[in-house]
Amino acid sequence: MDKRFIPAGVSRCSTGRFLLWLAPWAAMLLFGLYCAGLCLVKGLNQTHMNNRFAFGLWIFLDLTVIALGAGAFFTGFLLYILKRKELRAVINSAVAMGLMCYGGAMAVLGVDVGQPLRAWFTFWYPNVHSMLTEVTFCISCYLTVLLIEYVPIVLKNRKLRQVPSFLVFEHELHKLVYVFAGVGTFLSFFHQGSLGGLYGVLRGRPFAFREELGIWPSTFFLFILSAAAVGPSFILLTTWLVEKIARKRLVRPQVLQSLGRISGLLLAAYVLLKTVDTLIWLGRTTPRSGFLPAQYYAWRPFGVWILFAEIALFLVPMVILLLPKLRARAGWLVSAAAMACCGVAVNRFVLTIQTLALPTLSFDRFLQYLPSWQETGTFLAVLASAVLVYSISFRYFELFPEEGDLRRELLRAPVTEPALAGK
Amino acid sequence: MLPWNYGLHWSIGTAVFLGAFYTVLVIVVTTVISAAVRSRRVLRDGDADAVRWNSDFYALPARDRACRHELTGEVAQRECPNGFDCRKCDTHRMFLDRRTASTPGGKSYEGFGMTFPLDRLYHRGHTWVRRERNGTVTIGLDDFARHLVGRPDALDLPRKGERLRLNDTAWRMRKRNIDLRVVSPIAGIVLETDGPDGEWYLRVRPEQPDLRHLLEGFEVQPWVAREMERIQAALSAWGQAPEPGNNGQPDIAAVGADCPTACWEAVCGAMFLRP
Amino acid sequence: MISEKKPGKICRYGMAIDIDKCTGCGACVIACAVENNVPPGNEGATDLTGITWLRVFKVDNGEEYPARQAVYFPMMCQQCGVETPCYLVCPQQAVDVDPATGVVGQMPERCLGCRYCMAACPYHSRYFNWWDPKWPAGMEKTLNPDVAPRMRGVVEKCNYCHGRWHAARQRAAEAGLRDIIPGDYAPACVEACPAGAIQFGDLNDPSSAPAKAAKDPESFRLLVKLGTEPKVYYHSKREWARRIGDPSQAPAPKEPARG
Amino acid sequence: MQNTRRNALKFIGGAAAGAVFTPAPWRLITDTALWSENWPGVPRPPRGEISARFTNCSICPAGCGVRARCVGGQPVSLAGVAGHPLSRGGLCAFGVAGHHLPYCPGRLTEGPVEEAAGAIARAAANCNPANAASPLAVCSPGETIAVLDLRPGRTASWTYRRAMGAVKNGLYLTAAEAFSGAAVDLAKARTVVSLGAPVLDGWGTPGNVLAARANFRLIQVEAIESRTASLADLWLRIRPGSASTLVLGIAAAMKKGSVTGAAAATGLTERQITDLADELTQHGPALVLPGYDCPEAWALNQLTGGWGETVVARQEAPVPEHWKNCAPVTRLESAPDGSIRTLIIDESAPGDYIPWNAIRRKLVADNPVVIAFAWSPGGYRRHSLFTLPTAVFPETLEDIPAATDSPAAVFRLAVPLVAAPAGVVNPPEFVAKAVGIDASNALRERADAIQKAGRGVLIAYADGRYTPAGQVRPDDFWKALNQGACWMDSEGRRTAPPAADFAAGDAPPADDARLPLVAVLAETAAATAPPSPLMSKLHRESNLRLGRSRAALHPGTARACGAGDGGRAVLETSLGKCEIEVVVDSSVPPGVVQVAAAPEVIDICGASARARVAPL
Amino acid sequence: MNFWGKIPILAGVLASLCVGWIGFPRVIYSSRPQPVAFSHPVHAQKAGMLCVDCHAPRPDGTYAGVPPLSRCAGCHTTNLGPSAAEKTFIAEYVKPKREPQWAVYARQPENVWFSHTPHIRIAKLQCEECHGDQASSGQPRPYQEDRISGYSRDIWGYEAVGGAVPGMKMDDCIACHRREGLAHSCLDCHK
Repeated sequence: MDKRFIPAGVSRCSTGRFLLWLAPWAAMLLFGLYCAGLCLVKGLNQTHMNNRFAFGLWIFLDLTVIALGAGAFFTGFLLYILKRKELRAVINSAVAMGLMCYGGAMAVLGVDVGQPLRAWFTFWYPNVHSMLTEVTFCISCYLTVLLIEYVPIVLKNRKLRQVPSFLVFEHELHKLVYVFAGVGTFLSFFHQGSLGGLYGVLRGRPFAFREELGIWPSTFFLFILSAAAVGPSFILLTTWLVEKIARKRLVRPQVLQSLGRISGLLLAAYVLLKTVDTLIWLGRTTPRSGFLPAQYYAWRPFGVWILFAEIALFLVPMVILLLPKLRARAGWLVSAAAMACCGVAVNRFVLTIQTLALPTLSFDRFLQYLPSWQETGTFLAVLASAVLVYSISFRYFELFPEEGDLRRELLRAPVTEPALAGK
Repeated sequence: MLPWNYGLHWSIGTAVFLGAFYTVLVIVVTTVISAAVRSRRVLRDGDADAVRWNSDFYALPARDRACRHELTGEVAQRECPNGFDCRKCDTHRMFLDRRTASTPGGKSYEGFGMTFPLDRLYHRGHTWVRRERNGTVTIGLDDFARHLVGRPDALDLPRKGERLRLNDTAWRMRKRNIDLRVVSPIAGIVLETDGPDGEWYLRVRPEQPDLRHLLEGFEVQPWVAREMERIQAALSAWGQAPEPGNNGQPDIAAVGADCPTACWEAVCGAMFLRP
Repeated sequence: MISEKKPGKICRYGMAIDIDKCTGCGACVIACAVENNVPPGNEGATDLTGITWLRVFKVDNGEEYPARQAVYFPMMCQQCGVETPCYLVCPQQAVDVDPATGVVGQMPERCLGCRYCMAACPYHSRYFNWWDPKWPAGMEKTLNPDVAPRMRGVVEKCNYCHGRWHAARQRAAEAGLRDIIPGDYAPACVEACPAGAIQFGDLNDPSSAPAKAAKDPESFRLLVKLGTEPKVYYHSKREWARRIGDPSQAPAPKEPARG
Repeated sequence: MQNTRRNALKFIGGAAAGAVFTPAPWRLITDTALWSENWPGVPRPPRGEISARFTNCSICPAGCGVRARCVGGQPVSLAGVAGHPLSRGGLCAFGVAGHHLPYCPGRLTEGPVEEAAGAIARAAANCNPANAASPLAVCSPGETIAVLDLRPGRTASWTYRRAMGAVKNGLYLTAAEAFSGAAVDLAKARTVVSLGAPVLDGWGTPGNVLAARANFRLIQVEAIESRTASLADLWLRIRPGSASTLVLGIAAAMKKGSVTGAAAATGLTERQITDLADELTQHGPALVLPGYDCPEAWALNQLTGGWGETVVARQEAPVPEHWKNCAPVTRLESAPDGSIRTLIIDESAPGDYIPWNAIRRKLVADNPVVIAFAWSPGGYRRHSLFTLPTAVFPETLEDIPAATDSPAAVFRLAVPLVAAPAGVVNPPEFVAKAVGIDASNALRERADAIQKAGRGVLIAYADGRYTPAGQVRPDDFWKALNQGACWMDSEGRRTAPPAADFAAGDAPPADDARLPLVAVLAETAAATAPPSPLMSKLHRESNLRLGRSRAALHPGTARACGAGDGGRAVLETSLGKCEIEVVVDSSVPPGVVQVAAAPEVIDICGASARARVAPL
Repeated sequence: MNFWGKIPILAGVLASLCVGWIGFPRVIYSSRPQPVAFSHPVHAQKAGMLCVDCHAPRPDGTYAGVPPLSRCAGCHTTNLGPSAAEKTFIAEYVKPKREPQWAVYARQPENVWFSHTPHIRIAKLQCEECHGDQASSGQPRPYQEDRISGYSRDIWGYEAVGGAVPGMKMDDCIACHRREGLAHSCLDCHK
């Protein structure tokens, strides 16, 4: 029935099956909206955050999701600025992903603040010294850019493009897309950075505090790098996932491999700098502020293991992604990408949750925190809406421009080996 | 955010920060606006269809964009970069110069149970153009299309005096409740319209006499052959295969008659260069 | 800071707290809550979600009986003087440091409730309104008109009883003075402490108790190594109690102290 | 159709564009933000004339001087009166929030006034031989009508004594310590040995204690790490409930007798006990303060030589002569068991809370009539037939007897700062009226008597002026008292109170397998009356104090009981059980359950008792 | 797009301009009359009274508020004039001793700490400088309140009430305090 909307040259499952797939996610979304409603109407007492755990699940996941969403800006950057043509195959999907991630993060922030009605104060009375101001400005700008970048994808829809004005506007907008890629890159660099700065500047939290290079703490640059490094991995991972779920070949294996390679190179750089930073922090920054590094890891469950886990989760994928032999194997490639994503998650977790859990006053105590079901539900809403929007985009828009060609090739000479089998 | 806002005191930080913010804002807004302005201009100049054909053409699978000289075997493999408008194509001119006087392969080409008279020029969209004496041309559907579609249930022909654009919609045909758009082989003014029963569909005064972009003579045979490959590919995509006709060769009419609508629509789309 | 020329005296208000005198009776905590219209804890409020601008921590020396001893630490906003963490991180200027008094002020009506300042504060002396402020029926009559009640979803903190500062300024103006009369202004906790353990004064005035404390070798400030120049000086003759205030010498806390 | 839709869209687009150039959208954004400043639920503090008024706090017997900051007559904050001779500007946490008491949730405002009045009148009449023939004669010989006064020494106490005096078989009962006439003089003491008295935690007059603190060495003998114990110069940790034994031990040590038994019973070394004895005798003047569970410790002061020095007889403030023929002061213990038919308990001015079983023992077995005067539902209401609502500080007009640490007699009034709700009764007047005496003017009569006696000085809080009582006219004297003042007796020559004897106190609770733990009361200061709701700052929003119906356990003990921090549990003793919330605290000695004193807890624990804790 | 095509757009713009500039300001404020038709000029000229006769500051310089009924009743025991307003005032307020519920135009939001003392004692400001020339306001204008924020219209400042008052918006206070170099922090004036 909705055939007219489905891009030509590709095959999609029946409408019924599609709706069946959407149903559970829609249910999850409704539940999540209910939770968010509770938090907005009854107040944040619905969460398990408290005066010590001022930030909880939401901020942690926002940081993670935005780090992963960096795939959007970085792929755009590689394609339109560095002219890595092969990435054209995933750019649309990347943009969609970015939109989900950033949109979700912003939505959750709207619930997270105690007085959403005053959100605009940040724009009206900005304190330009605050990292949060930088974050707010950049993210909201970048979200707009992403929306604009998403418009052509929508207008390209088979039915919509029959309206001449849509068709032409899409055409003209697409000609200028490199501008948005450029602006997006600029913005992303800054807000990824300032998200890192968010914690790096906390002089009162020696565990997170880092010395400044220029006007920004080192975490500023580390966050940019880690986000850029993990973004491609995330695109790789999601593309592979979509291929598995949709049981289709969407991109040529080379594309994923080149994503993996880029990710690997950047990871290498990141691991190097992160190590240097950590050593400086342990050796100089912390002692100066009167804290012994040992006492950070004296508390269960946050032993030193978490530090090593973080390192491993960056180091291992780096190695895999840098070795062409391993990279060529789908299993290795994907699991490496997954590991890298986990690595960035752990990194963000350490910086948010562990920072807040550790006591500063010597007679204060270590704290534990578990999110309430309202908190969890609210985040599930973000997840669900992302899946919903992405599924719909995947069905009706050309998220993977090469899908059609691949399909014809397959039809001509049916390939039997799995989608990612390398050459 | 604005200089007169309470509590805003100027410092280098403020200047840089807000400066950057407003620059970004300006860039984004101007880009969007300029895109809008340009598309308005395009629409005003009525180049929308050119744009459409352009994006359509590039949306076509690579094999469907094969150059006519690839079909004839003059070149091994070449994709057409000009949307099948050979008039602006230097390569085409080059090949023409190379050619010995175009040898018409007889009065007409018979194959696959179809007839392609060679007194006329063919467009990749399965329309033909025939020069008439009074400087006008007539446009019709070729045998391939006629077999594939059969007799249309309804027709939507342009009105007299309407302007046709190259590769734009020439007319629409309705069959099996599906709307088929026929690509116009040339640009010109519609003088007369006829229908499936007549010999031609449209009589047109062409805008320019140059019809070099259309297939002619011995190019027709390899083209038809390629079309047969394409239709088979398209069919097999739907798990169909053209059953052989009386002469043992695939029978297009049969396809038109009895393959399922969805498949048939897809095939028509492919054959009429409408992805 | 908004204006360049600043007529009148520039003060740096601070406190000197003798924890040897403090018996942990909690009068200061209650007086603070009464003065500043802090509502009683909502049912469900805990020591992590309640609002106590001033909070007294019991800290023991970690020894066992008979060597066991304890001191009480009254903890209010330490009014950091430089690199004030909360002030630097607030995205919309809801926090400011008054150059005329050195008091770190919080503007609930400007506050977005992002709680970044709470994450930034090393003393955990900022509190978020997790609930709507509620008083038992009739008790609203006892609210202090010099302090505006806060609404749900904003951060609040000790501001050295700013209502009293306003009142003192008015009394000065009554006498035609711009600067408040010395000694006419003291926060509620200072007034309430039955042991006289908390003293208040201007650090710029060498004769004031905090200024003296700043020179006293037995005085110390909490987490001073963070470099935020807190303005609250604690005093104890007991060496172990002094060490508590300076984590760089203290071993990692053995067990959660009751606070 | 197509066209109209187009136009509609154009119109909307135009409207949207135009709206940007009107104030409407911007104003709406601003207004919603402003609305969040005073949306429903944010109260507006009432404004009005700001004034200062003075009174005395009657929440506990300390009776500290209070300066109230009032807005339009309504007190909004309380503070101590600087330069007050006794409280010295001090005010405890409970006093600072005293003005909240009238608004405590669950505060009583109505009760069966007529029924109660009838009951008292009937009982009084029946116990009166004059109309023994009355058909209502329910009062068999030996049965009595009694008033139990939780805070003796007040003018109200005199009214009760007069009322009971007017009734045959009328009894006036107090729960006061053995030596009601005795007061301590901390200023004189160099060594203070407290047997569990919360010296630094609300005992006596806090301001006075803290002022004297620097001058004496404090030795706290206590089973638990109370606030006083942890701040004392020396803390001797004894077995729960073994204080009385220790008293005898110390006495023995002073007489160079054997302390072996005492050492065994208390868990101290013999050396510690003898050292303690030496401290008392050598570093005098010494003062021994009895705790909640060993009143007999007073007697030790006779051996230390503090008797008459640090412990002195305090003569009471003068009373009108015609009051003197009244019922004698009887201690509850000495009243015969099963003898009281009608009992009137006045807990409007909270004092010590007596475990209910100690009272019940004295009542007749078959349906006795118990009438309680209370402002809060927490106390004896659970056990009484009628409960009558009373005013509470700062609504009341009453006098506050001198505190333990005031060697001189004092007379000061808690004057009403806010109007009491309609329907509350004034207990002494109510009782007096029921038995047919007029006591409506008692306070004034007492004031006049004091002024007539001409002793002592009158200290006005407003200006801190001291005026000899003799030089003030009666009306001014009364007026001054009502505006916040304190009459203080001139220190006469120091006299020793009547000798006290070592009543062997109750032995430490015997071991009991079923009840493995020992329950010890903590937070005994102002335990009986519910405090201001703001107290949640001290026990719920911080862990400074042990909240009501909470019990602290050592981590080990808690584990043994299977109770977790913050979990609900049942505290059970031989006398009953009550529900508590468990607080795990390493400062509690193992094997001890430290319970915040509250009526329902005291009822089942007394001072200390064997107990068990079972999680719910 | 030809001219006729533009018509709907222009109509839309025009419509929202009208709504936004004319309709909205009327809707956003709720308006209620003062309880008594009090006339400053009558008291000033006929009775020859001075501002301070009724609006006397307390000894400490703080503003004593709108005078209580007792102050009015001092003169208005019986009808002093023929006016209907006079009659109703006597009948409805003076006789039953009912305090008129005056609505105070200058009532600031709760979070503002304002004291007249420094402004009178030190800055030596005249009433008119902030409150405008009330003395010549024949009929008290109705009290207008923002429906959403619940704040008096006057504190929206000069433009809001068409010059009736010089302005009591935060910006107005700040402007003066800046001139005087007295603006240090938010808590100067906020509580």
